[in-house]
Amino acid sequence: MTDEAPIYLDYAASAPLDPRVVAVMRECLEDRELQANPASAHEPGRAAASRIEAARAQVAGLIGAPPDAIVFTSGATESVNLAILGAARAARDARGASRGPRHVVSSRIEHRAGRDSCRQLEREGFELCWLQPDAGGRIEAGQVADALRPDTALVSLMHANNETGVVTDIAAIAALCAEREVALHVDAAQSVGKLPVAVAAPGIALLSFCAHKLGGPKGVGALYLRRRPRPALQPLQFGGGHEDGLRPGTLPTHQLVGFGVACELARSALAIEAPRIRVLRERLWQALQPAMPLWRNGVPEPSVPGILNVGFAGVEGESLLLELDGRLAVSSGAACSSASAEPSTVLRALGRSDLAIQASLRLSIGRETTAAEIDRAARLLVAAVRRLRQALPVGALERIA
Amino acid sequence: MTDEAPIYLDYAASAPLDPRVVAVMRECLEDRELQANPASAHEPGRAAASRIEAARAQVAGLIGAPPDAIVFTSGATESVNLAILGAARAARDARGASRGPRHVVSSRIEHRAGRDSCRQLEREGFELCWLQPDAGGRIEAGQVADALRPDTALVSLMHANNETGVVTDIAAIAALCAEREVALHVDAAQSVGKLPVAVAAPGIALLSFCAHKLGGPKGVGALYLRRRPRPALQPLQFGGGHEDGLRPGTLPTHQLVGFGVACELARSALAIEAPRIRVLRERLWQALQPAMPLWRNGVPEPSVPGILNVGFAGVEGESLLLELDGRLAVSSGAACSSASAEPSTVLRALGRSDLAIQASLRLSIGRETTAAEIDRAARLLVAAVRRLRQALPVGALERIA
Amino acid sequence: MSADAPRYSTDVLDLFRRLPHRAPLAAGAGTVASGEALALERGAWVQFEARLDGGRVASCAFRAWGCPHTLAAAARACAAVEGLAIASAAAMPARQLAEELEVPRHKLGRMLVVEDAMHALIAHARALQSR
Amino acid sequence: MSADAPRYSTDVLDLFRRLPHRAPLAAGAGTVASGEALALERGAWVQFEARLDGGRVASCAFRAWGCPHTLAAAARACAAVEGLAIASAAAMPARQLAEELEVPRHKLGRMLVVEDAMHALIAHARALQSR
Ligand SMILES: Cc1ncc(COP(=O)(O)O)c(C=O)c1O
Ligand SMILES: Cc1ncc(COP(=O)(O)O)c(C=O)c1O
Repeated sequence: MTDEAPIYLDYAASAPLDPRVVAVMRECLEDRELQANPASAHEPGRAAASRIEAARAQVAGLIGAPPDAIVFTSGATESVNLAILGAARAARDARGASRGPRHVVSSRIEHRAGRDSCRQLEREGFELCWLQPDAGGRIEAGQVADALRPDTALVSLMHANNETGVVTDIAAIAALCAEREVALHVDAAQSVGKLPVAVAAPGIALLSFCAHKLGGPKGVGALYLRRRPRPALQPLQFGGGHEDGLRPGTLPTHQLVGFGVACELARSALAIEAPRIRVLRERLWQALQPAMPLWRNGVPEPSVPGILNVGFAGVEGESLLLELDGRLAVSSGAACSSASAEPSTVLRALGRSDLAIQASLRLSIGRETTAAEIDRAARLLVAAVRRLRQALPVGALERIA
Repeated sequence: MTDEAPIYLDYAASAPLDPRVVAVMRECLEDRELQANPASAHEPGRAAASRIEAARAQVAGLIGAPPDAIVFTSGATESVNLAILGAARAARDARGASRGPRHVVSSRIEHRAGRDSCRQLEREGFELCWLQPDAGGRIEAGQVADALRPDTALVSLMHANNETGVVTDIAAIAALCAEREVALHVDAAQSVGKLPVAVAAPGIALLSFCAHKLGGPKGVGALYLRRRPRPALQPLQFGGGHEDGLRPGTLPTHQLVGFGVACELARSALAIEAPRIRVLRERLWQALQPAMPLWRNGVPEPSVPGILNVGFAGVEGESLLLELDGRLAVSSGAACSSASAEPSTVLRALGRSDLAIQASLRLSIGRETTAAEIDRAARLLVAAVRRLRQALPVGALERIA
Repeated sequence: MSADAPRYSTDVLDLFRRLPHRAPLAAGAGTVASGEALALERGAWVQFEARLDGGRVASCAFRAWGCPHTLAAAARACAAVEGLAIASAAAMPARQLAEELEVPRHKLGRMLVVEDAMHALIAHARALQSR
Repeated sequence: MSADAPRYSTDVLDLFRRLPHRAPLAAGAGTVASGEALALERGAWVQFEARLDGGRVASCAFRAWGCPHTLAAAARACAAVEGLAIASAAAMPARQLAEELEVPRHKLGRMLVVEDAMHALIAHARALQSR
């Protein structure tokens, strides 16, 4: 990146493609032999299918799963929908005539994919228990223990929050769910490839993630499905029998091969990248101190390495973004919802006021971020905040916080 | 292609990428600026979003629709599911408490995406009318007229059949549906880009297609949604508010940009390519005559230009495919289901015996097919059929047909 | 979606970048009037102050918390009253601010905050003058 | 899925490519016996014929409609009986054919058709011999 290109601190919205992923995707796009339909029985079809199976093994490898536990989808949103709607509806219909259990446990800090899937369940007659985080953005295993009921059909929680980066103790919750024989779905879109994630723990029935948060292409994701006991799922889509009947449609070879390589690369880089990125994040937080008064949304730890959510007293979010535009690419709230203007429900759940929320930015760091970029980004941010504060009404620093 | 590469006559399963599509996808994959999340408000996010909107206009242009009538999906399978399940469920729930109309008209020759979506509707309590084709594979508008009832919620029919290439008179059926105010969904995955398809006719409420059948990438499709009156749709997936709330998930910029260019290219090539391919198909049929006794599945016209479905008396399908393997890439039955061994339900609906079905091949022709390839393919096929017939039991030519 | 439509007019961008008429007022002779309006839930808080000299608004400045359109409108409103006789000065109407600056419809409430703050300023100025 | 697993063993591919023992029998001395079995719905139809000479199966040939495994098994079954004394000749059992040729489990029924046709051939040969 030249000094002219904006500094990209929006990895949590989407990470740039790793050049090695681009290279293998190019190969797939340019090699005629690999462009057949992987469902076709002829030689080029089988060649494509065998590349897809290799990718499935790479994707599975990143979370310590066997390849046949992976169902490919169009992204984490679809994985999350398939897991939540699929598992809850299957449980409801398991005893015939919709008489199965209808209680579902989730939280107030889920990504919209999880939140809106659960809301749909409410419309379908399920009873939802929405766990409340503490002021630091944490959901505790004890809360899940208290929420479980004999008729709980599903627990669905995210591993790392996409706005604050705060991490939930999934291992403890998985143990609970295993003991109580409740299916647990984990939205791991923000943690896979950034923290060690292993589905070996028996309590995890379903786990969702996608390629574009870890250097792979947009438009492709995975749902892990425990093999034994295999959670029952009602598909969202029908036709064609691909992916064990759970997800029909022609498999996009180039996308899946890119996903596979991205997972392989993430796995081998994890031990070095995670601490490097964590150090960069704390360096950024320190370098922002001259913009005081400011605060951090969500506890610093436990967290994924790359996310820092900061609020700047007295700042108006839209003006701050325009001030930074073209120089720093960051999100106010989650990128997924930053097209809409409503304040982040996640930060609301942490108890932040709407004024504090609109004054907050999510800064997220990734594989290509350098210390020099961090320092330059901090200088830009401090200058921007200071400029906007120059003309602030008297008393605004206290009220907008 | 060199003489060593297999001749690809499986365009109906998936068409190879147009090199100009590959070029623009490469640009998206390599240009950092375009890799941001298109839902992000910052500059790179907006750059990606604006490329997507340009692609939306190209995709819409191919079917004569306004850009805002296009919802992007992960492929024709998803479009078809969203259209059928979405429209039928919305109709059922429109009058509250599941009291809306529950009658749906479809046919026995739909692609598995349509067939299995309709079967799911049956499981949900809908009443399906499955129209039967004639021996030539035709569904007539009169059949639809006879099937419509006051409580018909949806008519879903394909435009061109993926196995026989036979085309249904959608204009006539659309007129009928407009008059009776019934929503019509058209599965146009095999016709868009191959025949002129225009949604201007008021009767078409929904129309599905995808990129990979017309030289674009796998894993991306479109659903056309008439604007006025806009058909009510219940989404399959929830979360994020993308695509008018009908289809959440991060939009894959490179995929959509490739789809857009493929549509643009298909549109400008249509007038020249359609007759050229039709001529090649009839040349192939003529060149296969030395393999008599043989027959054609489905009437020759009306049809999409590129599909020829032929049966060879006395032939065993798997042996024929092995005989051709590595030299000719073709499908026995539809590629989408050729992973499964069951005989094509489409050809069964035409009244063919299972023995005749297994002796049939779908040969499909596309943009890069040359006359020389057609002649070579015909020679290979004739030789293969003759070799397998050399050791045939006495009487087999008559019984296996 | 209309990703290609510019989000801010050139005028808004220019005013936002420069923030002319930003408080504090330059030192000078005369009395200082002030006016304020706020609707935080709508996203705007504006304070105006003006130096009054010889029955006129000699200069006007703003402090504001708000989006780029709000800041630009505050600056524009200051420019509009400078030099006017206090007796006949009028606040630029919200609708006119919105039109000139191509403010999106959903932000009209913020323009009203700017207008209200200016009304308050003018009222204060008149009160000071009549004292 | 196991896209990498070869669908046909080398033996099957070789037999399918060459189709050794394909009918008709070479001209020669002696009587000709034949045997047939078919199960079209299972995907196999096999006819054997053998030239009998001096109490032995001098040569054996097949005609078949079937998948590559079926054709290969028919050829293999011919080879197995050639040279045997008619009195003690036995058809290669389906299970053995399946094992040698690495035939997938769901095709075992077709191997039984091959075995049955060979039983029929041998029975016919014995009948001819005892006449
Ligand atoms: C926690 C979480 N879940 C799900 C998603 C949805 O991912 P995708 O946009 O790939 O569907 C995201 C990212 O947007 C996320 O951060
Ligand atoms: C008529 C028809 N509809 C739907 C589809 C499904 O398309 P996709 O594989 O892109 O989901 C196909 C192709 O497989 C088709 O031929």
